[in-house]
Amino acid sequence: MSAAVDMRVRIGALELRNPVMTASGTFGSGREYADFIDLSRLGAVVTKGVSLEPWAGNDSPRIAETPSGMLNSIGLQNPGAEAFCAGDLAWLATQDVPVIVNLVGHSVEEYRSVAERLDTEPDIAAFELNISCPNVDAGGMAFGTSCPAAAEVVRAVRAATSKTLIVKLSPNVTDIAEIARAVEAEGADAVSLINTLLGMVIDTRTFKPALARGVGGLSGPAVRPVAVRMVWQVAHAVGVPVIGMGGVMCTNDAAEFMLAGATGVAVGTANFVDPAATVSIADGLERFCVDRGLGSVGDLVGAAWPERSA
Amino acid sequence: MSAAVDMRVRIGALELRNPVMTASGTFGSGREYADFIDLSRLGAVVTKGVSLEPWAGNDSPRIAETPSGMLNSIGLQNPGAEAFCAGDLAWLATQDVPVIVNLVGHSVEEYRSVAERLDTEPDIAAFELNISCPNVDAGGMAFGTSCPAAAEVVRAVRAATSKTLIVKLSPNVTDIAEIARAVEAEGADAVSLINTLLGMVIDTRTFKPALARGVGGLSGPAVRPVAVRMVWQVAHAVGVPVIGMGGVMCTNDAAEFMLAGATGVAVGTANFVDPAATVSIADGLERFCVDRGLGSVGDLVGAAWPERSA
Amino acid sequence: MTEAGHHPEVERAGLVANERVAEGVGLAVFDAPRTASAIRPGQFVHLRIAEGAEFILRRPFSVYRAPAGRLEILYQVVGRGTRALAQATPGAVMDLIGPLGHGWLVPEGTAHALVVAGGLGAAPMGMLVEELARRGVATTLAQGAPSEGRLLARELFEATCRRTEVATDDGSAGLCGFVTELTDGLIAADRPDIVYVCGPEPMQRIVAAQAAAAGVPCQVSLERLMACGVGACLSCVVSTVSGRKRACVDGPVFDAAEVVWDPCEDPEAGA
Amino acid sequence: MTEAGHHPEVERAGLVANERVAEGVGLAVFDAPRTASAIRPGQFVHLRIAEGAEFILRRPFSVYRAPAGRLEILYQVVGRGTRALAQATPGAVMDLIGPLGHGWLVPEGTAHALVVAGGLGAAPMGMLVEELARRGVATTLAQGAPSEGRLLARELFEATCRRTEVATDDGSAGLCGFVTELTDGLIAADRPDIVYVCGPEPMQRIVAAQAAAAGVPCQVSLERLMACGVGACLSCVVSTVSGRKRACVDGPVFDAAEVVWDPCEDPEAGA
Ligand SMILES: Cc1cc2nc3c(=O)[nH]c(=O)nc-3n(C[C@H](O)[C@H](O)[C@H](O)COP(=O)(O)OP(=O)(O)OC[C@H]3O[C@@H](n4cnc5c(N)ncnc54)[C@H](O)[C@@H]3O)c2cc1C
Ligand SMILES: Cc1cc2nc3c(=O)[nH]c(=O)nc-3n(C[C@H](O)[C@H](O)[C@H](O)COP(=O)(O)OP(=O)(O)OC[C@H]3O[C@@H](n4cnc5c(N)ncnc54)[C@H](O)[C@@H]3O)c2cc1C
Ligand SMILES: Cc1cc2nc3c(=O)[nH]c(=O)nc-3n(C[C@H](O)[C@H](O)[C@H](O)COP(=O)(O)O)c2cc1C
Ligand SMILES: Cc1cc2nc3c(=O)[nH]c(=O)nc-3n(C[C@H](O)[C@H](O)[C@H](O)COP(=O)(O)O)c2cc1C
Ligand code: FES
Ligand code: FES
Repeated sequence: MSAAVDMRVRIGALELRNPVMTASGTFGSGREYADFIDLSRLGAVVTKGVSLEPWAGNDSPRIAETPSGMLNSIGLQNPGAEAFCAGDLAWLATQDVPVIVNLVGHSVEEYRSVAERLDTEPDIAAFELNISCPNVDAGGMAFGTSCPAAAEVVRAVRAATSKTLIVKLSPNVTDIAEIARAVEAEGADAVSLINTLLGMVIDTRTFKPALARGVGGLSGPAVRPVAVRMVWQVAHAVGVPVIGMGGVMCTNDAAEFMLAGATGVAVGTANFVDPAATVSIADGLERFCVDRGLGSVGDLVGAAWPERSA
Repeated sequence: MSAAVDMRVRIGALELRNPVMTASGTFGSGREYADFIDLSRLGAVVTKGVSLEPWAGNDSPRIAETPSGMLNSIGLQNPGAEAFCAGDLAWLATQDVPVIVNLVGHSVEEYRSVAERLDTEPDIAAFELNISCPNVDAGGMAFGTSCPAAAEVVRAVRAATSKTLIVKLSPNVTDIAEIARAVEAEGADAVSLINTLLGMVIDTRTFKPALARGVGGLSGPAVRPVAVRMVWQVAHAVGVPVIGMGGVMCTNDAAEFMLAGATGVAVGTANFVDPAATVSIADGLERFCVDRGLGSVGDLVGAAWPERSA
Repeated sequence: MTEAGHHPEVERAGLVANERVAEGVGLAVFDAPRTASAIRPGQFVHLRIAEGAEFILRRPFSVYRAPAGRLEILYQVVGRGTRALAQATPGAVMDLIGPLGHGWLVPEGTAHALVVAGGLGAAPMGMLVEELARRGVATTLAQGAPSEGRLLARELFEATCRRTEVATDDGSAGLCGFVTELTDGLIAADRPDIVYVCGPEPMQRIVAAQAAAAGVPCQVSLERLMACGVGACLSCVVSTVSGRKRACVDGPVFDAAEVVWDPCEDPEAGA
Repeated sequence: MTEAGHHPEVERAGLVANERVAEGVGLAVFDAPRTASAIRPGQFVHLRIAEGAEFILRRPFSVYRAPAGRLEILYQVVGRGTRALAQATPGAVMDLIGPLGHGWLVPEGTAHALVVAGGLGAAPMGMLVEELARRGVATTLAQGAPSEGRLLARELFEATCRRTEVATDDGSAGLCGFVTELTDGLIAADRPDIVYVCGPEPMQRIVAAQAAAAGVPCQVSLERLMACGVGACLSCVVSTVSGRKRACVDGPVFDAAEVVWDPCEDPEAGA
């Protein structure tokens, strides 16, 4: 492959080797996938959600397969910030890849505290503030579906850290651009989207919801058209970089998000299908640019906007 | 098949032979499908959107295939109320099936006028007020995404007709239950959902959106988990019957919506795959009940709710 | 020739042969007696290439020939569906809806026709040239393709047409250039009673303009993305002087004089 | 026996045989030398039955036997994926991730083992009974199924186990009743050093309680819905006395004494 393509992209203060990241919650700490890929080939590893205290998550069953997608209701199970630092983070620090930690809380105070606790960790390159998890009763999506609530939690976390702050948005809203503008105004350095769409499957044999929790989050190729549309809208609405995700399975899908206006892309459900999906996509994007004579992967960003091609 | 199952369901003043209807815009006036099925086997035919004056719809391309779904941006092309009455409605009147007319407008006044104009037509059994079309710039979804706007248009149309009034809701909202309650409060006799999810596909060869209009509405099995979740939420929130749709392809899918709380189901995209889908599903639902020893298809409605099975 | 008025039905069609006939082009032969006996030149079938969530939409294909209860489809591999079709092996069963659409019309008294096919535009011309031959119409064929190997249906055209002229982009056969460089002269020299055109839309538009300038009636077969194929969904509209019409039932064959080619000239565009 | 510590990899596996062995049960044999040489009893593979959007998730299957570079999978047809697997013909290539999970442990000094298999619970017992036989462990097998024809792997069990007892729901072979009616007596009479159980979860729970009452160590193999199969997604958790663990990497085999069977007794339930 030609070395002529500049694959680097910038998200806040962070320069990534390439635009391809892992989607939070689908890649563990990366350790689980190190048997399959070289993590240093990734733009960044985004960890699963980390809370101040340990969270047990939801009851099983936690997943269901759907047409071209899946539902999950993991519920942000994680061992808490201390155990995360001692375990996953310590291991990640030995790898040559930027670490972005996904932050979760039940209240503004919990979000602030976990950011404050982790702010001192030098091995963390950036935070992704998750105000969009549909799988918890308190916190999570509740903060991502109203402008004042989103603004409040971003303000609190912004005050607690000087690291690059990405805010992860929920698609379960009437106007995602409005939420994006609200978090940008509070100092978010980037936004990422989409988190999962709230969905449900009912088992027609048992007459019960397939997930123990009833509802769960829909991900995978089924949601891609919704995600691409939202990335397009948000990228038009804000000045900060957008990280696009939702059903990226292959190189073309990643390119589609970048053409819509995303500076980076994250790969989630695809990891379950192909553990090497992230690296294949990073390689594929480079070839995609070579084939089209583009000198930089950044040339793709927003290239489908009529005002750009005109 | 045993005649023992009572397949009738009630939507406002309307008693349907069975719960299976056609989804607006996917079945023409029914005439196009009369080569394939006996329309009198359906619960009802729901027509495409009808406006007071003729609408030309959007430019081509108007559709795109997506993983387990499709996007459309037809844009409510229709010949207007007068031509509709002289053409499609006159033909439908000769068929033994209730006719539900989907109403569209660019403004409250246009909605009111078309309802008023068609209210005098004896061959129309009910109206489905479409405040959720994502494919028009003025009107359409704009009315379905805010409670005050939804309430206003329902109030105006309610005053213009005494026919059964179904209001079709948009899934592109933060809280669909809130909109459902607002339209119920204004006198809607039933609600139907979901209309399509706003989506976009970008062609990575041309670097342009696949649809001439850019965005379009996502339908088909991909959206079913979102639709089932919303039907569940709305059926818990209102007292009026709910008509569920979004990705119903087979009997099990229809049953899933009824278990979630829908009294009727509509079949859209599936007609394109199998022109006889509606009738197969109606037959299948009867067998589904027989196999489970249910005396009435109504026994399925909301049967997955924990409070019902407890 | 008028439309036969046969109602479309869903037919389970067994694939009996499927062979590559040119680079990226296959000929699939289906056993589908009901559709084969009813279909008229220029009509099409809506094929369900695979079941399951992979392909929500059917794919429309013209019928190239329909001999003895069989349907021959000449197809170009362009995407997922046609790739799957190319991989299907005899014995596979697919369902199709047909016959669909409004095909070529041969007005009473037609003595001389010009048939113009660009690339895969040869596909809907098979049944047409057979019909013209049967009716004793003297037919001239003008065909274009990127190269000699991509000129489809040569045998049939040579057997049925009085005269055939070809143009290739690379000059490997006939004129080195576009087929539209042949048609102008043929219309002027032969003065056909009618011109039939299928191929890329810009090419159809040019030939239509040539015919119009010469005052010769012209029919074109237009492709649109289609969901239902039966007139119900309005996916497939073509702008015409009398409003937007459905390619699946009002077409795919249109009178060229009716078509509004330029989207900017469509009075309803951007509405 | 300890885990071999082999890293899982993605392997392209060719299907070499696929036969029905009982009503609704098939035996698929894959050529997968890398995984076959590394896999240990009780481990599993995560199989991609078909490509494309139809199957977003892989399907986990225990390996029944792994002779000579091949993987034998005993599977029951229960849904879309296993239906597609049953229809696959030799020559098909599927990719699988393996070896995965934490399998059966045979403690040093084990002289006598009781293996309990209910229905498809026979699948992960194939490699186990072979390993026990190789190590000279005297093995008793207790097996249950709905009827005689559904008792799987009889030949292997009879060839490798010192004693085999069966129970069928319809009495067509052995005891008419549940296998749990056999195991209580077998644990009491034989005093095995260890009990291995796989089958429906309620059955595993009863046998585990019987073993616990008799003070005999017991291992169970639990099924959970799995997305990643490699420990990353937390889809597959099992409640244990030391918190929620992942069936795909901490299991599927667990020490029965660790498992919190009753969701109501899970201190973390409903959290
Ligand atoms: C009336 C009619 C007759 C046709 N006859 C023939 C024929 O005889 N031989 C032949 O090779 N092709 C023919 N086509 C074009 C053929 O339908 C498409 O090439 C085919 O659908 C592409 O499918 P795909 O899955 O390989 O492509 P993809 O691009 O993967 O398909 C995605 C979607 O776009 C649609 N699509 C893509 N290209 C076209 C196109 N050019 N026209 C219509 N829909 C398209 C597909 O149907 C599908 O819904 C005809 C089209 C029409 C409308
Ligand atoms: C570690 C492990 C080992 C297994 N070994 C075997 C074996 O050797 N033989 C065998 O027949 N079965 C085994 N199973 C169960 C097997 O994975 C399921 O029967 C199979 O996935 C069903 O797929 P389907 O598409 O036919 O069913 P569907 O119900 O259509 O599948 C829908 C989804 O549910 C999942 N699913 C359904 N049933 C189960 C289940 N019981 N366990 C886990 N996931 C399930 C599927 O993987 C898929 O994601 C094992 C399961 C696990 C976790
Ligand atoms: C099993 C699973 C667990 C997830 N956990 C998290 C999480 O902890 N934090 C978060 O922000 N998003 C989480 N997500 C959402 C993904 O990061 C991503 O936004 C979404 O799945 C869409 O991308 P995809 O379609 O590529 O999977 C999870 C998704 C899945 C499927
Ligand atoms: C081609 C097409 C046209 C549609 N036109 C209309 C319309 O005119 N009025 C309306 O209320 N909904 C319209 N819809 C939405 C459907 O009625 C239905 O709400 C949606 O497609 C979800 O159902 P499905 O997944 O079964 O198709 C249209 C959908 C499609 C696919
Ligand atoms: S394809 Fe549906 S109207 Fe033509
Ligand atoms: S299946 Fe993903 S953690 Fe076990």
